[in-house]
Amino acid sequence: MIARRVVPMAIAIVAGLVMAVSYFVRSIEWMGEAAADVFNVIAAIAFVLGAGSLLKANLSAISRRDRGWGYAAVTLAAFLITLVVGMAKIGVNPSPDAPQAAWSGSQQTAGTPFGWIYEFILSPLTATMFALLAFYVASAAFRAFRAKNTAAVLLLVTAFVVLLGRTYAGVVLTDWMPAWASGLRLENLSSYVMAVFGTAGNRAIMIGIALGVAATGLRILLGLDRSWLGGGGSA
Amino acid sequence: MHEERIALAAWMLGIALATIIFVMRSRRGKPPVIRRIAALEAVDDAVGRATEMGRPVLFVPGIMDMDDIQTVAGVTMLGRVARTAAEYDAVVQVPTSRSLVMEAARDAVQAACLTAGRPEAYQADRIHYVSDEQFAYVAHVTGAMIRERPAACFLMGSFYGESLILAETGNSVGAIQIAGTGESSQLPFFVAACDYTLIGEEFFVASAGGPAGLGAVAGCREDLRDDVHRGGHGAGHGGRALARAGVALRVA
Amino acid sequence: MTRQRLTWLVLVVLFAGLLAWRGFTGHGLGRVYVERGEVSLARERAPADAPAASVPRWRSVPVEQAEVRWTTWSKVPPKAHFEAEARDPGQDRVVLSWPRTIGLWVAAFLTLAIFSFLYADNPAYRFTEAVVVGVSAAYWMVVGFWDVVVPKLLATLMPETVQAMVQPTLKIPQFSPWWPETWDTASDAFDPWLQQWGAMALALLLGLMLMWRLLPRGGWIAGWPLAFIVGVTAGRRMVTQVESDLMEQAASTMQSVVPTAQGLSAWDWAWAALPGVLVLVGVVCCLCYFLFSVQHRGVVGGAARVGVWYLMITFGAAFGFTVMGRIALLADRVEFLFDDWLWIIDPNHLRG
Amino acid sequence: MSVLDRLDRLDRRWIFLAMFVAVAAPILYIGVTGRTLPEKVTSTSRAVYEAIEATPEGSRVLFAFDFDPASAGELQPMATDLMRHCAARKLRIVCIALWPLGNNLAEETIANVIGADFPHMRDGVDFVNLGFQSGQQQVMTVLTTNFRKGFPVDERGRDTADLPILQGVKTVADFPLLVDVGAGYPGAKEWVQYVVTGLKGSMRMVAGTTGVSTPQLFPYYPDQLAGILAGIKGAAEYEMLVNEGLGGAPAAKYMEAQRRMGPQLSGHLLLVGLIVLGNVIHFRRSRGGQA
Repeated sequence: MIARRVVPMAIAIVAGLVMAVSYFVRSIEWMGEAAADVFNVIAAIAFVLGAGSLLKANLSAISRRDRGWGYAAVTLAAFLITLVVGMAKIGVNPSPDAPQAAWSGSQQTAGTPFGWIYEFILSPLTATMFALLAFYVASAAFRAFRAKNTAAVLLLVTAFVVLLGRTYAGVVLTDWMPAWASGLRLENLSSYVMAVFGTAGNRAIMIGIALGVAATGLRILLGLDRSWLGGGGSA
Repeated sequence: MHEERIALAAWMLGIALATIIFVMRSRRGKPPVIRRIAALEAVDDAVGRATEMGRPVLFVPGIMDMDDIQTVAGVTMLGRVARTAAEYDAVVQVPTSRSLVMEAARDAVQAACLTAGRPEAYQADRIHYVSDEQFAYVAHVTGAMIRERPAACFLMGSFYGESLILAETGNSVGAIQIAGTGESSQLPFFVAACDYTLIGEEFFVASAGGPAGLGAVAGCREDLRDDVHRGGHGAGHGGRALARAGVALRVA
Repeated sequence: MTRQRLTWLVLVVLFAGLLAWRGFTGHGLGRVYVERGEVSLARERAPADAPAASVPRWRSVPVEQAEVRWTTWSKVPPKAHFEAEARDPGQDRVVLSWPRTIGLWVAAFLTLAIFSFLYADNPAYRFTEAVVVGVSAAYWMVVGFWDVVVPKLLATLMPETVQAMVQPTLKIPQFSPWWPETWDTASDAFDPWLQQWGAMALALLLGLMLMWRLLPRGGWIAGWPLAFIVGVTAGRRMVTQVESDLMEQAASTMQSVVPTAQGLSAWDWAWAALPGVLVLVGVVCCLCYFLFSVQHRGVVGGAARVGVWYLMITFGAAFGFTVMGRIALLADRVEFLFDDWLWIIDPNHLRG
Repeated sequence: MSVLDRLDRLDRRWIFLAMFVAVAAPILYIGVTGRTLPEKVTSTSRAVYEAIEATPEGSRVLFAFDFDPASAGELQPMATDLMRHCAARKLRIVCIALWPLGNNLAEETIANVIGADFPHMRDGVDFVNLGFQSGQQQVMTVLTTNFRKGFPVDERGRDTADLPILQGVKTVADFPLLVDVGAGYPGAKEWVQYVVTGLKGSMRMVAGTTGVSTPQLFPYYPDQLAGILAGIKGAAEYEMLVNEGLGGAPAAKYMEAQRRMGPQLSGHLLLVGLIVLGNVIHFRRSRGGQA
């Protein structure tokens, strides 16, 4: 019980308090940097757990001959090939500044097998996934931007103005306006909306989140929130 | 000592003090009243619907690691959803984008199943790591959405560009979607494509315990924990009062 | 034949036709050319007074003096190959790269497979999904190992090994954790070394505790490193977010209310102050919406309503701004297909 | 079933197809004809241009590549134009990346701009790429106290203490200008929060960001951020200013952002049309429901 509940709690509280205080005291400011390094190393070590989960899921799908187990085999093969090629830095020339050290080259150099995987598999795939958003934005705009109430009207009118104001169409449509009304030209209007209303909304959200983060952090540091502690159920 | 940070220290002490005062008050039986948050009340309905339809619940805890406090809040929310799901006997699938989040989520779900009195409902394999790469993770989750057709999708944590891909795909399979994030750049998409959205601070308040609605789900038990949670939320409240005061001072 | 199958068939036939057309016209399509380069290095002669064990410096030398040499291939535009061939037919300096050409076609196939998901789930997409999950999970493990574990953890705890195999420029500290007699507490380098060493030892310890999950018993001990992480995150984020997002933003909101320009007429002054006032009103109203412990009635209710309006305008504007980025991303992929692969357009004049 | 009913239940794949055509058609047209649209320069983009113009010749500029290929469509033209402008202004450029894949993009940009058009600039003296460093905003915090600790070696493994370009640099405050091209976390927002805010005005920062993250940055302009390039439109505006400022006919690679504005126009118009159509359907149907 103590090892499962009390010790983790104490670790969290002490670590959190030290972190918070180190921001104010110069002599222990290094702790903030050190903690970041520690986190990154732990996260890198934790990859082993993630890989274990991935391997287990795919191996069991293959051994059970689940529907689509062939895809599990593809995942597994892709994973293992990339891992071996990258970990061993296969085909990577050493750095020209240090050719005596066999592994001094960067594994990401273009033209190496690992660089090939990055350039021709990973990079186009992630970019294309991201590009799907252009399509989803269009279907969401068609379906969701309907003037059902005041709030929805404001949402869609603003989106409308900004969409027009951010291209040459806005310039063409409202270029006829006289100089004294230039503030109403679409390109200026969209900047103005962003600078005033957007700033206000974003500031409020930021302030709210800062308070939310502070409250959440304090609950953890005061030992009030234990829900993230697993294993033994809630307090 | 950083002299220029003394003002910040004062703020932090003020917020901490406000938290402690609210906690003490609620321990003495005066919990602050918290307004209804529609998105929170929809959680049970969504999980119940999944049970009725015999389809799974999908929980996405964002794409960042445990060093982002939104992820911590998302995992806390996962605990609540998992507890409801364990009671209703619904399946919760949690693909994660980080190994550490997978570990934390497993802990949270296991704890939730224990609390719900159904430890056997916990199956570690349903919480699995996919990939640290944002869009590889998204490719997997959207594919899984199309194939397994979850009845409810919870998107709670730190989201970036992928928010709309997930929300639109969930919408296309007819899932009830409840989102929560503090990433203000992604809120417009969640607001447009999801049924309910916890906006910014609402998300943290919800993860902190929120209205009694969820306490009731937990077995109509107005236990100390919920009260304390709400007390903790008082920090937000007190902090805002302080912010107001600060604003007023500057005006003066 | 179902309608869906018919559509797939039409799409595939259309693409095959397009490829055939491009393949037999103009320069053809989808090839990558590379230019050969040589790296030849030799050790710089060390000055006589240099310590014997110092790390050697290397410099480029003509091929015949090289101690170490290898060939590099760097990508060049197709135009370079056409020009080289025109000057010297059959030259072997600027040549077609088979690995990269195959890579280009693989990338094009994967791009189309992802786009095909927009129509319906299909084997090509599932295959692509399986590939990207496997590749990227391993990719990030490799990056984590070579970019974090080696330069941070191993370089601190076993610097000699890392220096010999990976990073010859690494400086070996004069202190050893195992030999207290090497500890020179007066040295400037001692404190940073001790901090770094302690942090990495802690990281290793916590990492190993996390690994305990893989053993059949005692997995609860992995809760300790998780607790450490949650605590550190809470402590740090709490302070920095309050500083940058609460204090700074509140201050900016207040400061922008009063115009700084001098000598304005009353009308101009009011006009200049208007944006700041609108921002202030908006921030206060939105914060009212975020008040959870007060029922939204009366003044607070009204303010909260205005707050919701502000939020909706913010969201609408953010949506409008975002569209631009999403279209740019799609344009980039379409350009990849038309320019790099199909050679239909040539905006950067890479082929002539 | 009426036309409106049909449209209301429109299979979203037709919308996808329309979007594809709206983006692909102008790319083909511009690709074949080479014609681009003129832009009106907004104040935030002009501010970026002026901030770089105002930096004295020979100053060091810290150039952060905080994006990856997934956002390169929007950000790479900016990075190219910004680097060209800095190089033409004879600033000394120190590239860093806090996104692992940002390092590759930094290398590409250097080869494409400095390697091709400013061959007299020497690696390690006039420019350098310090490569990727993990640790997100913690790296930024380290840079504020000890620059060398954040980047002990450069991308080629050279000790940063030996690099001529970094002589005299103790902390990040020794750079009068910070240029960040960022796609999200960590990016411009974190640079403002953890570095620029703390330096209280001794360093100016300009940011090129994706359209999606720009709204979050507006609150920091103009106090904490000297200028913002808002998405590809900001890039196109800035590109025009740089091309005008440097004179002569720009190479095709320095017209990239402006070419990308073609699909923007048709894409935006499609969206506007979709929103209008959606609302026409909504109003007709709700009126029909009342009758």
